[in-house]
Amino acid sequence: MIVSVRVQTQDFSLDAEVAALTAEGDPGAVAYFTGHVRKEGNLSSLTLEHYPGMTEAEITRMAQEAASRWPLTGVTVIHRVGRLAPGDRIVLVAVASSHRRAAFEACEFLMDYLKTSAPFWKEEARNGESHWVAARASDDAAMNRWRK
Amino acid sequence: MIVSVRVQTQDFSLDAEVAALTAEGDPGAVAYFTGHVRKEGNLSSLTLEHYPGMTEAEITRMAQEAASRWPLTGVTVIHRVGRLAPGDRIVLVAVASSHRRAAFEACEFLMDYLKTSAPFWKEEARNGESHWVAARASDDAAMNRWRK
Amino acid sequence: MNLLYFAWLRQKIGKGEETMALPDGVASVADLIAHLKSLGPGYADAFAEDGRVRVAVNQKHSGLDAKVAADDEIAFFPPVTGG
Amino acid sequence: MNLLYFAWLRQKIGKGEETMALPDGVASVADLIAHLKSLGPGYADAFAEDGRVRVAVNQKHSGLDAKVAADDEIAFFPPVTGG
Repeated sequence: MIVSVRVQTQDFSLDAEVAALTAEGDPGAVAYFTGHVRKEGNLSSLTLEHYPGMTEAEITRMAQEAASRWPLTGVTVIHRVGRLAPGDRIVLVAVASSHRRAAFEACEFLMDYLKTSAPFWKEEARNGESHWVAARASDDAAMNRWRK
Repeated sequence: MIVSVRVQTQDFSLDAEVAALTAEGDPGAVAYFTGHVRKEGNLSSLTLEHYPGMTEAEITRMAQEAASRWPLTGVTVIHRVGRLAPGDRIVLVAVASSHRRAAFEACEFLMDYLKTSAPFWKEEARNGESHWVAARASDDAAMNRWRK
Repeated sequence: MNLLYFAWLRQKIGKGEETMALPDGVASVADLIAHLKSLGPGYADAFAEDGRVRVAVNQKHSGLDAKVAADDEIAFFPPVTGG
Repeated sequence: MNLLYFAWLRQKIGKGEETMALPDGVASVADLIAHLKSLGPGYADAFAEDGRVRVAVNQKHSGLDAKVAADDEIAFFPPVTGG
């Protein structure tokens, strides 16, 4: 199985990532998710911090857990860090499988996992002031759906 | 809401489609699906036929139904027709929302709908012989999950 | 009425489209299929198993009991396999 | 031991990383937090609400009762907000 996990400051190309993800195996189905910085109101920027080493290891472990639950041919996770502007893409999760339901479920599982377990922290700048984004109970609830 | 529905012979750019899809509204979440021609064994090509007029109208109706069920800011559906080679992309469904769960569910709903209701037919060429692909009961079962 | 045939129905009948006056005694899709079956072996083969044929009247999925009229567009096709 | 602080813990404590000998009497994460709180107002503020702080021992999510040893990497951070 292809597993590609990257934490990076630069943006990514969906077309290039999908070409790489589907190069091996015979996936008929690819499900993706991208998260984008909100453009609402007074948000001027979002800065993302992570725990180098642990973050990549956690996401790779998540990808392997997904592959143990669903029949997957590949997983790509790219998470950006550093300063992002409204509208910028923050994260990509792409999952390839021979079954579309498996691709969708594994993609959603990985997003819920990223939101609740991967060590990233968001700091928002609004009107010249910065504050750390609080974790949301709804994300924990989403993750709890997947507990065995 | 942005609704873009196209039936076309040429391939598409995911990055360009997502840029267009997220240009309006403030979607924090975009869920996508692409279907790919299998590369397995002796499949030499796949030819897709559709019902011009009805196909576009059906998909647009599906997109509006999705928007009535989930809070969406945009839907893009591109379905290719004509002769495709193994590994080629067949279909793109992309759904933008402010809520990731809504984006995932609406994307999966639209794929199930496309598989069971949009007038497309696939003909496979193998070893110099062509045959029409049969509809699958599992696709009908997937669609039945969404009936109210 | 304008009749359209797709996929293997088109191949069995040998054409994708034809225009036809509303035949006498035809009021529903089921009546129309019975009439078409009488037009030749290609038609008879295409409609041999009614359960495998789907129909759209004026571009809307319809059932065998749907009414048909002289100016309708009526399409016959196998269960769909897109996506 | 190597200690790491992220997000607002880093800001309150005023540094992102420090090396420290295993303090006397410290055997668990809870012991370590109690010790750190005694090191100054920045630490006391960072750990004022234990429930808001998460910990990883050697890059694995851990609880307050996890054991700590002299050569561990121990990270403190708020609930995560990526994705």
